[in-house]
Amino acid sequence: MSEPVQVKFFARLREELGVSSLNIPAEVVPDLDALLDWLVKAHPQWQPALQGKLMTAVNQSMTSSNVALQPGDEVALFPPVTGG
Amino acid sequence: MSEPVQVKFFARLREELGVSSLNIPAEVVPDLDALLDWLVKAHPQWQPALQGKLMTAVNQSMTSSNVALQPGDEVALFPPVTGG
Amino acid sequence: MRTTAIDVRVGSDDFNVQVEYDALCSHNTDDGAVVFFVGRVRDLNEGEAVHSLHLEHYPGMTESVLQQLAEQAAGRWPLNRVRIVHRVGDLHPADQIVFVGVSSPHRQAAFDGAAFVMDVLKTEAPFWKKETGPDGTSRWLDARQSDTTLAERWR
Amino acid sequence: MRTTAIDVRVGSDDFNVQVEYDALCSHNTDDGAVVFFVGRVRDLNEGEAVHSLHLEHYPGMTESVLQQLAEQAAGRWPLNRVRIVHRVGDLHPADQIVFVGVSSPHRQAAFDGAAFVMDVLKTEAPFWKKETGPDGTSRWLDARQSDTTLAERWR
Repeated sequence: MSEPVQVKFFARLREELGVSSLNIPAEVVPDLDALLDWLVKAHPQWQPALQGKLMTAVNQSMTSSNVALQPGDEVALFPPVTGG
Repeated sequence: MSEPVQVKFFARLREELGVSSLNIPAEVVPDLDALLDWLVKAHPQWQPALQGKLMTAVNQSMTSSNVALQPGDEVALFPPVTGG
Repeated sequence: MRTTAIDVRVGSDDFNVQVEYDALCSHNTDDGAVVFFVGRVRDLNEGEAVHSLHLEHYPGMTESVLQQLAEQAAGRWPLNRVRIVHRVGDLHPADQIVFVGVSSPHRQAAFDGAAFVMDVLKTEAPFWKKETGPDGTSRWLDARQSDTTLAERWR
Repeated sequence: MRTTAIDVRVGSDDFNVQVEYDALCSHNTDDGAVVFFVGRVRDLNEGEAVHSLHLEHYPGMTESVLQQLAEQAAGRWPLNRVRIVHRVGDLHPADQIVFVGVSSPHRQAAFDGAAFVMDVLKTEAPFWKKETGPDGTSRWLDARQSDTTLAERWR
Protein backbone atom coordinates (compact mmCIF):
# COMPACT_ATOMS: atom_id res chain seq x y z
CA MET A 1 0.00 0.00 0.00
CA SER A 2 1.41 3.38 -1.05
CA GLU A 3 1.88 6.38 1.20
CA PRO A 4 -1.18 8.60 1.59
CA VAL A 5 -1.45 12.28 0.62
CA GLN A 6 -1.32 14.43 3.76
CA VAL A 7 -3.55 17.51 3.86
CA LYS A 8 -2.93 20.35 6.31
CA PHE A 9 -5.21 23.25 7.20
CA PHE A 10 -4.13 26.50 8.81
CA ALA A 11 -5.48 29.52 10.64
CA ARG A 12 -9.16 30.43 10.15
CA LEU A 13 -9.71 27.45 7.84
CA ARG A 14 -8.29 25.04 10.44
CA GLU A 15 -10.63 26.54 13.05
CA GLU A 16 -13.64 26.38 10.73
CA LEU A 17 -13.04 22.75 9.82
CA GLY A 18 -12.00 21.75 13.33
CA VAL A 19 -9.19 19.66 11.85
CA SER A 20 -5.52 20.49 11.40
CA SER A 21 -4.53 17.62 9.14
CA LEU A 22 -5.73 14.37 7.62
CA ASN A 23 -4.43 11.62 5.38
CA ILE A 24 -6.12 10.51 2.18
CA PRO A 25 -5.26 7.43 0.12
CA ALA A 26 -3.25 8.70 -2.83
CA GLU A 27 -5.26 6.58 -5.29
CA VAL A 28 -8.46 8.60 -4.74
CA VAL A 29 -6.87 12.07 -5.16
CA PRO A 30 -4.84 12.07 -8.39
CA ASP A 31 -4.71 15.88 -8.47
CA LEU A 32 -5.68 19.00 -6.49
CA ASP A 33 -9.15 19.32 -8.02
CA ALA A 34 -9.88 15.69 -7.10
CA LEU A 35 -8.64 16.35 -3.59
CA LEU A 36 -11.04 19.27 -3.12
CA ASP A 37 -13.93 17.20 -4.53
CA TRP A 38 -13.05 14.39 -2.16
CA LEU A 39 -12.95 16.72 0.87
CA VAL A 40 -16.40 18.15 0.12
CA LYS A 41 -17.90 14.76 -0.65
CA ALA A 42 -16.51 13.24 2.54
CA HIS A 43 -17.39 16.30 4.67
CA PRO A 44 -20.35 18.18 3.16
CA GLN A 45 -20.39 20.55 6.12
CA TRP A 46 -16.95 21.83 5.01
CA GLN A 47 -18.21 23.14 1.70
CA PRO A 48 -18.73 26.80 2.74
CA ALA A 49 -15.27 27.06 4.28
CA LEU A 50 -13.60 25.32 1.33
CA GLN A 51 -15.34 27.57 -1.16
CA GLY A 52 -13.79 30.70 0.38
CA LYS A 53 -10.71 32.39 -1.00
CA LEU A 54 -7.91 29.95 -0.22
CA MET A 55 -4.26 29.49 -1.09
CA THR A 56 -2.78 26.08 -1.85
CA ALA A 57 0.70 24.73 -1.33
CA VAL A 58 1.99 21.35 -2.52
CA ASN A 59 5.11 20.12 -0.75
CA GLN A 60 5.46 23.59 0.78
CA SER A 61 5.45 25.44 -2.54
CA MET A 62 2.56 27.70 -3.42
CA THR A 63 0.59 26.67 -6.49
CA SER A 64 -2.37 28.16 -8.29
CA SER A 65 -2.94 25.44 -10.87
CA ASN A 66 -4.35 21.93 -10.68
CA VAL A 67 -1.13 19.96 -10.20
CA ALA A 68 -0.98 16.16 -10.10
CA LEU A 69 -0.43 14.55 -6.68
CA GLN A 70 1.91 11.70 -5.80
CA PRO A 71 1.85 9.32 -2.82
CA GLY A 72 3.53 11.05 0.12
CA ASP A 73 2.78 14.57 -1.10
CA GLU A 74 1.95 17.21 1.49
CA VAL A 75 -0.89 19.53 0.50
CA ALA A 76 -1.78 22.61 2.54
CA LEU A 77 -4.91 24.75 2.29
CA PHE A 78 -5.07 28.09 4.04
CA PRO A 79 -6.52 31.60 3.85
CA PRO A 80 -4.52 34.38 2.19
CA VAL A 81 -1.50 35.07 4.37
CA THR A 82 -1.30 38.03 6.78
CA GLY A 83 2.20 38.00 8.29
CA GLY A 84 4.89 40.65 8.39
CA MET B 1 28.40 102.50 7.60
CA SER B 2 26.18 99.46 6.93
CA GLU B 3 27.09 95.84 7.64
CA PRO B 4 29.03 94.06 4.90
CA VAL B 5 27.95 91.00 2.96
CA GLN B 6 29.84 87.97 4.19
CA VAL B 7 30.92 85.38 1.63
CA LYS B 8 31.88 81.84 2.62
CA PHE B 9 33.60 79.19 0.52
CA PHE B 10 33.57 75.47 1.23
CA ALA B 11 35.37 72.26 0.32
CA ARG B 12 37.26 72.11 -2.96
CA LEU B 13 36.38 75.73 -3.78
CA ARG B 14 37.74 76.92 -0.43
CA GLU B 15 40.97 75.05 -1.09
CA GLU B 16 41.29 76.39 -4.64
CA LEU B 17 40.76 79.99 -3.56
CA GLY B 18 42.83 79.63 -0.40
CA VAL B 19 40.20 81.65 1.48
CA SER B 20 37.33 80.46 3.68
CA SER B 21 35.43 83.73 3.99
CA LEU B 22 35.60 87.43 3.24
CA ASN B 23 33.51 90.56 3.78
CA ILE B 24 32.44 92.86 0.98
CA PRO B 25 30.81 96.30 1.40
CA ALA B 26 27.12 95.75 0.74
CA GLU B 27 26.94 98.82 -1.53
CA VAL B 28 29.13 97.23 -4.22
CA VAL B 29 27.26 93.88 -4.40
CA PRO B 30 23.54 94.63 -4.82
CA ASP B 31 22.83 91.07 -6.01
CA LEU B 32 24.45 87.67 -6.53
CA ASP B 33 25.55 88.40 -10.11
CA ALA B 34 27.25 91.59 -8.96
CA LEU B 35 28.93 89.63 -6.16
CA LEU B 36 30.41 87.12 -8.60
CA ASP B 37 31.58 89.93 -10.92
CA TRP B 38 33.18 91.68 -7.95
CA LEU B 39 35.00 88.50 -6.85
CA VAL B 40 36.49 87.91 -10.30
CA LYS B 41 37.44 91.58 -10.77
CA ALA B 42 39.12 91.74 -7.36
CA HIS B 43 40.77 88.33 -7.75
CA PRO B 44 41.33 87.50 -11.44
CA GLN B 45 43.18 84.33 -10.48
CA TRP B 46 39.91 82.98 -9.01
CA GLN B 47 38.10 83.02 -12.32
CA PRO B 48 38.65 79.33 -13.27
CA ALA B 49 37.48 78.09 -9.87
CA LEU B 50 34.45 80.41 -9.81
CA GLN B 51 33.43 79.37 -13.32
CA GLY B 52 33.07 75.72 -12.26
CA LYS B 53 29.77 74.13 -11.34
CA LEU B 54 28.86 75.73 -8.01
CA MET B 55 25.90 75.90 -5.67
CA THR B 56 24.89 79.10 -3.93
CA ALA B 57 23.18 79.69 -0.61
CA VAL B 58 21.97 83.04 0.73
CA ASN B 59 21.43 83.14 4.46
CA GLN B 60 21.80 79.35 4.52
CA SER B 61 19.07 78.69 1.95
CA MET B 62 19.97 77.27 -1.43
CA THR B 63 19.15 79.56 -4.36
CA SER B 64 19.53 79.15 -8.10
CA SER B 65 18.40 82.65 -9.17
CA ASN B 66 20.03 86.07 -8.98
CA VAL B 67 18.57 87.29 -5.68
CA ALA B 68 19.14 90.81 -4.29
CA LEU B 69 21.54 91.10 -1.35
CA GLN B 70 21.09 93.13 1.84
CA PRO B 71 23.69 94.38 4.30
CA GLY B 72 24.49 91.58 6.75
CA ASP B 73 23.55 88.80 4.32
CA GLU B 74 25.59 85.60 4.40
CA VAL B 75 26.36 84.18 0.96
CA ALA B 76 28.00 80.78 0.52
CA LEU B 77 29.53 79.34 -2.63
CA PHE B 78 30.44 75.67 -2.81
CA PRO B 79 30.72 72.68 -5.13
CA PRO B 80 27.75 70.29 -5.51
CA VAL B 81 27.27 68.50 -2.20
CA THR B 82 28.48 64.93 -1.60
CA GLY B 83 27.31 63.97 1.89
CA GLY B 84 25.21 61.07 3.09
CA MET C 1 29.85 35.91 -8.83
CA ARG C 2 28.62 37.51 -5.66
CA THR C 3 27.96 35.22 -2.67
CA THR C 4 25.26 36.66 -0.48
CA ALA C 5 25.30 35.75 3.21
CA ILE C 6 21.70 34.91 4.08
CA ASP C 7 20.29 34.33 7.55
CA VAL C 8 16.63 33.39 8.10
CA ARG C 9 15.03 32.63 11.46
CA VAL C 10 11.45 31.88 12.47
CA GLY C 11 10.48 31.37 16.10
CA SER C 12 8.98 32.79 19.24
CA ASP C 13 12.20 34.42 20.48
CA ASP C 14 12.47 38.19 20.35
CA PHE C 15 15.30 39.73 18.31
CA ASN C 16 17.68 42.55 19.08
CA VAL C 17 18.10 45.21 16.43
CA GLN C 18 21.70 46.00 17.31
CA VAL C 19 22.69 42.34 17.12
CA GLU C 20 21.08 42.03 13.68
CA TYR C 21 22.66 45.29 12.52
CA ASP C 22 26.09 44.21 13.78
CA ALA C 23 25.72 40.93 11.90
CA LEU C 24 25.11 42.94 8.70
CA CYS C 25 28.15 45.15 9.33
CA SER C 26 30.85 43.13 11.09
CA HIS C 27 33.98 42.66 8.98
CA ASN C 28 32.12 44.31 6.15
CA THR C 29 33.83 47.24 4.45
CA ASP C 30 32.23 46.52 1.08
CA ASP C 31 28.78 47.81 1.91
CA GLY C 32 28.15 51.53 2.26
CA ALA C 33 24.39 51.10 2.69
CA VAL C 34 22.32 49.24 5.27
CA VAL C 35 18.53 49.36 5.20
CA PHE C 36 16.30 47.63 7.63
CA PHE C 37 12.64 47.33 8.39
CA VAL C 38 11.04 46.35 11.68
CA GLY C 39 7.36 45.48 11.89
CA ARG C 40 5.78 45.97 15.32
CA VAL C 41 2.42 45.26 16.94
CA ARG C 42 0.19 48.35 17.04
CA ASP C 43 -2.42 48.96 19.70
CA LEU C 44 -4.93 49.96 17.03
CA ASN C 45 -5.41 48.12 13.75
CA GLU C 46 -8.07 48.92 11.16
CA GLY C 47 -9.91 50.87 13.83
CA GLU C 48 -9.97 47.99 16.33
CA ALA C 49 -8.16 48.13 19.67
CA VAL C 50 -5.60 45.35 20.00
CA HIS C 51 -4.84 43.63 23.28
CA SER C 52 -2.77 40.80 21.87
CA LEU C 53 -1.83 39.20 18.61
CA HIS C 54 -1.33 35.52 17.88
CA LEU C 55 0.88 34.61 14.95
CA GLU C 56 0.36 31.17 13.43
CA HIS C 57 2.62 29.81 10.72
CA TYR C 58 3.31 26.74 8.59
CA PRO C 59 6.50 25.31 10.08
CA GLY C 60 8.97 24.30 7.42
CA MET C 61 7.30 26.21 4.60
CA THR C 62 7.81 29.59 6.28
CA GLU C 63 11.55 29.09 6.56
CA SER C 64 11.79 27.87 2.99
CA VAL C 65 9.72 30.77 1.59
CA LEU C 66 11.81 33.33 3.50
CA GLN C 67 15.03 31.70 2.30
CA GLN C 68 13.78 31.82 -1.29
CA LEU C 69 12.77 35.47 -0.87
CA ALA C 70 16.23 36.36 0.39
CA GLU C 71 17.79 34.53 -2.55
CA GLN C 72 15.48 36.26 -5.03
CA ALA C 73 16.38 39.65 -3.56
CA ALA C 74 20.09 38.77 -3.79
CA GLY C 75 19.59 37.78 -7.43
CA ARG C 76 17.92 41.07 -8.35
CA TRP C 77 20.07 43.54 -6.40
CA PRO C 78 23.74 43.57 -5.35
CA LEU C 79 23.15 42.63 -1.71
CA ASN C 80 26.05 41.13 0.24
CA ARG C 81 24.02 40.25 3.32
CA VAL C 82 20.32 39.60 3.92
CA ARG C 83 18.77 38.83 7.29
CA ILE C 84 15.13 37.95 7.95
CA VAL C 85 13.69 37.21 11.39
CA HIS C 86 9.97 36.55 11.90
CA ARG C 87 8.36 35.82 15.22
CA VAL C 88 5.41 33.52 15.87
CA GLY C 89 3.21 32.91 18.90
CA ASP C 90 1.62 35.44 21.24
CA LEU C 91 2.64 39.08 20.99
CA HIS C 92 1.44 42.37 22.47
CA PRO C 93 1.40 46.01 21.35
CA ALA C 94 4.91 47.43 20.81
CA ASP C 95 6.36 43.91 20.45
CA GLN C 96 8.61 43.32 17.48
CA ILE C 97 7.20 41.00 14.80
CA VAL C 98 9.59 41.00 11.88
CA PHE C 99 13.08 42.19 10.97
CA VAL C 100 14.35 42.52 7.41
CA GLY C 101 17.86 43.91 7.00
CA VAL C 102 20.07 44.10 3.93
CA SER C 103 23.47 45.56 3.19
CA SER C 104 24.77 46.64 -0.19
CA PRO C 105 27.42 48.83 -1.75
CA HIS C 106 24.52 50.88 -3.16
CA ARG C 107 21.80 52.82 -1.37
CA GLN C 108 18.95 52.26 -3.81
CA ALA C 109 19.68 48.54 -4.05
CA ALA C 110 19.46 48.32 -0.26
CA PHE C 111 16.13 50.16 -0.15
CA ASP C 112 14.67 48.12 -3.01
CA GLY C 113 15.93 44.81 -1.64
CA ALA C 114 14.42 45.41 1.79
CA ALA C 115 11.10 46.67 0.39
CA PHE C 116 10.89 43.70 -2.00
CA VAL C 117 11.41 41.17 0.80
CA MET C 118 8.75 42.82 2.97
CA ASP C 119 6.22 43.20 0.15
CA VAL C 120 6.50 39.62 -1.04
CA LEU C 121 6.72 38.24 2.50
CA LYS C 122 3.39 39.92 3.23
CA THR C 123 1.65 38.12 0.37
CA GLU C 124 3.48 34.77 0.11
CA ALA C 125 4.97 33.71 3.44
CA PRO C 126 2.54 31.46 5.35
CA PHE C 127 1.89 33.47 8.50
CA TRP C 128 -1.55 34.39 9.84
CA LYS C 129 -2.46 36.96 12.47
CA LYS C 130 -5.29 36.62 14.95
CA GLU C 131 -6.02 39.69 17.02
CA THR C 132 -7.68 39.72 20.41
CA GLY C 133 -9.37 42.91 21.56
CA PRO C 134 -9.62 44.29 25.10
CA ASP C 135 -13.00 42.52 25.51
CA GLY C 136 -11.42 39.14 24.76
CA THR C 137 -12.98 38.61 21.34
CA SER C 138 -10.66 37.36 18.65
CA ARG C 139 -10.63 37.80 14.89
CA TRP C 140 -8.43 36.51 12.12
CA LEU C 141 -7.10 39.40 10.03
CA ASP C 142 -8.03 39.52 6.37
CA ALA C 143 -5.38 39.94 3.72
CA ARG C 144 -5.36 43.46 2.34
CA GLN C 145 -5.56 44.49 -1.31
CA SER C 146 -2.98 47.21 -0.63
CA ASP C 147 -0.43 44.52 0.21
CA THR C 148 -1.20 42.64 -2.98
CA THR C 149 -0.77 45.85 -4.97
CA LEU C 150 2.61 46.56 -3.35
CA ALA C 151 3.81 43.03 -4.07
CA GLU C 152 2.71 43.18 -7.71
CA ARG C 153 5.08 46.04 -8.53
CA TRP C 154 8.01 43.60 -8.23
CA ARG C 155 6.63 41.12 -10.79
CA MET D 1 -3.21 67.21 12.92
CA ARG D 2 -0.28 64.88 13.38
CA THR D 3 2.69 66.19 15.37
CA THR D 4 5.88 64.54 14.21
CA ALA D 5 8.72 64.19 16.70
CA ILE D 6 11.86 65.24 14.83
CA ASP D 7 15.43 64.87 16.02
CA VAL D 8 18.37 66.13 13.95
CA ARG D 9 22.04 66.00 14.99
CA VAL D 10 25.24 66.90 13.18
CA GLY D 11 28.63 66.37 14.79
CA SER D 12 31.73 64.26 15.05
CA ASP D 13 30.29 61.85 17.64
CA ASP D 14 29.44 58.34 16.55
CA PHE D 15 25.86 57.12 16.93
CA ASN D 16 24.43 53.86 18.23
CA VAL D 17 21.80 52.16 16.12
CA GLN D 18 19.97 50.59 19.06
CA VAL D 19 19.74 53.95 20.85
CA GLU D 20 18.28 55.59 17.75
CA TYR D 21 15.91 52.69 17.17
CA ASP D 22 14.75 52.77 20.79
CA ALA D 23 14.10 56.49 20.46
CA LEU D 24 11.83 55.74 17.48
CA CYS D 25 9.96 53.02 19.39
CA SER D 26 9.81 53.93 23.08
CA HIS D 27 6.26 54.59 24.30
CA ASN D 28 5.15 54.22 20.71
CA THR D 29 2.32 51.78 20.03
CA ASP D 30 0.98 53.81 17.08
CA ASP D 31 3.66 52.84 14.61
CA GLY D 32 3.78 49.34 13.15
CA ALA D 33 6.62 50.17 10.76
CA VAL D 34 10.17 51.37 11.36
CA VAL D 35 12.59 51.84 8.47
CA PHE D 36 16.10 53.01 8.81
CA PHE D 37 19.11 53.61 6.66
CA VAL D 38 22.75 53.71 7.74
CA GLY D 39 25.45 55.01 5.42
CA ARG D 40 28.95 53.70 6.12
CA VAL D 41 32.46 54.32 4.82
CA ARG D 42 33.53 51.75 2.23
CA ASP D 43 37.13 50.72 1.67
CA LEU D 44 36.66 51.01 -2.09
CA ASN D 45 34.82 53.87 -3.78
CA GLU D 46 34.54 54.36 -7.55
CA GLY D 47 37.43 51.94 -7.96
CA GLU D 48 39.74 53.84 -5.59
CA ALA D 49 41.01 52.34 -2.31
CA VAL D 50 39.98 54.47 0.67
CA HIS D 51 42.17 54.90 3.72
CA SER D 52 40.20 57.70 5.34
CA LEU D 53 37.38 60.11 4.62
CA HIS D 54 37.09 63.71 5.75
CA LEU D 55 33.60 65.16 5.94
CA GLU D 56 33.34 68.94 5.77
CA HIS D 57 30.05 70.75 6.28
CA TYR D 58 28.49 74.21 6.52
CA PRO D 59 27.71 74.59 10.23
CA GLY D 60 24.27 76.03 10.81
CA MET D 61 22.99 75.40 7.29
CA THR D 62 23.41 71.61 7.57
CA GLU D 63 21.22 71.44 10.67
CA SER D 64 18.60 73.69 9.11
CA VAL D 65 18.49 71.74 5.82
CA LEU D 66 18.15 68.41 7.67
CA GLN D 67 15.40 69.83 9.87
CA GLN D 68 13.54 71.05 6.78
CA LEU D 69 13.97 67.66 5.12
CA ALA D 70 12.49 65.90 8.14
CA GLU D 71 9.56 68.33 8.12
CA GLN D 72 8.98 67.86 4.40
CA ALA D 73 8.97 64.08 4.84
CA ALA D 74 6.50 64.42 7.73
CA GLY D 75 4.30 66.60 5.53
CA ARG D 76 4.21 64.07 2.70
CA TRP D 77 3.86 60.81 4.64
CA PRO D 78 2.24 59.88 7.96
CA LEU D 79 5.47 59.68 9.98
CA ASN D 80 5.24 60.02 13.75
CA ARG D 81 8.97 60.14 14.37
CA VAL D 82 11.93 61.11 12.20
CA ARG D 83 15.56 60.99 13.29
CA ILE D 84 18.58 62.13 11.27
CA VAL D 85 22.17 61.93 12.48
CA HIS D 86 25.08 62.95 10.24
CA ARG D 87 28.71 62.82 11.24
CA VAL D 88 31.47 65.22 10.19
CA GLY D 89 35.25 65.12 10.56
CA ASP D 90 37.65 62.25 9.94
CA LEU D 91 36.26 58.77 9.37
CA HIS D 92 37.64 55.40 8.29
CA PRO D 93 36.28 52.35 6.42
CA ALA D 94 33.36 50.68 8.25
CA ASP D 95 32.68 53.87 10.25
CA GLN D 96 29.09 55.03 10.34
CA ILE D 97 28.37 58.28 8.47
CA VAL D 98 24.64 58.87 8.51
CA PHE D 99 21.51 57.51 10.17
CA VAL D 100 18.00 58.17 8.89
CA GLY D 101 15.18 56.47 10.80
CA VAL D 102 11.42 56.94 10.56
CA SER D 103 8.42 55.32 12.17
CA SER D 104 4.91 55.21 10.78
CA PRO D 105 1.69 53.26 11.09
CA HIS D 106 2.24 52.23 7.47
CA ARG D 107 5.06 50.27 5.90
CA GLN D 108 5.21 51.99 2.53
CA ALA D 109 5.12 55.44 4.14
CA ALA D 110 8.08 54.47 6.28
CA PHE D 111 10.07 53.19 3.28
CA ASP D 112 9.23 56.25 1.18
CA GLY D 113 9.93 58.72 3.98
CA ALA D 114 13.36 57.27 4.70
CA ALA D 115 14.32 57.04 1.01
CA PHE D 116 13.12 60.61 0.41
CA VAL D 117 15.23 61.99 3.26
CA MET D 118 18.33 60.16 2.03
CA ASP D 119 17.86 61.10 -1.63
CA VAL D 120 17.34 64.80 -0.96
CA LEU D 121 20.01 64.90 1.75
CA LYS D 122 22.48 63.60 -0.84
CA THR D 123 21.78 66.48 -3.22
CA GLU D 124 20.89 69.41 -0.96
CA ALA D 125 22.54 69.10 2.46
CA PRO D 126 25.89 70.96 2.50
CA PHE D 127 28.33 68.16 3.25
CA TRP D 128 31.44 67.38 1.20
CA LYS D 129 33.60 64.27 1.25
CA LYS D 130 37.36 64.21 0.72
CA GLU D 131 38.91 60.77 0.42
CA THR D 132 42.50 59.91 1.19
CA GLY D 133 44.00 56.81 -0.40
CA PRO D 134 46.57 54.40 1.05
CA ASP D 135 49.35 56.44 -0.64
CA GLY D 136 48.28 59.61 1.17
CA THR D 137 46.83 61.43 -1.82
CA SER D 138 43.49 63.13 -1.30
CA ARG D 139 40.62 63.91 -3.64
CA TRP D 140 37.32 65.67 -3.23
CA LEU D 141 34.49 63.46 -4.42
CA ASP D 142 32.37 64.67 -7.31
CA ALA D 143 28.61 64.75 -7.05
CA ARG D 144 27.02 61.89 -8.98
CA GLN D 145 24.33 62.13 -11.61
CA SER D 146 22.73 58.98 -10.18
CA ASP D 147 22.07 60.84 -6.92
CA THR D 148 20.49 63.75 -8.79
CA THR D 149 18.26 61.33 -10.67
CA LEU D 150 17.13 59.63 -7.45
CA ALA D 151 16.33 62.99 -5.84
CA GLU D 152 14.33 64.18 -8.84
CA ARG D 153 11.74 61.40 -8.50
CA TRP D 154 10.42 63.14 -5.36
CA ARG D 155 9.80 66.49 -7.11
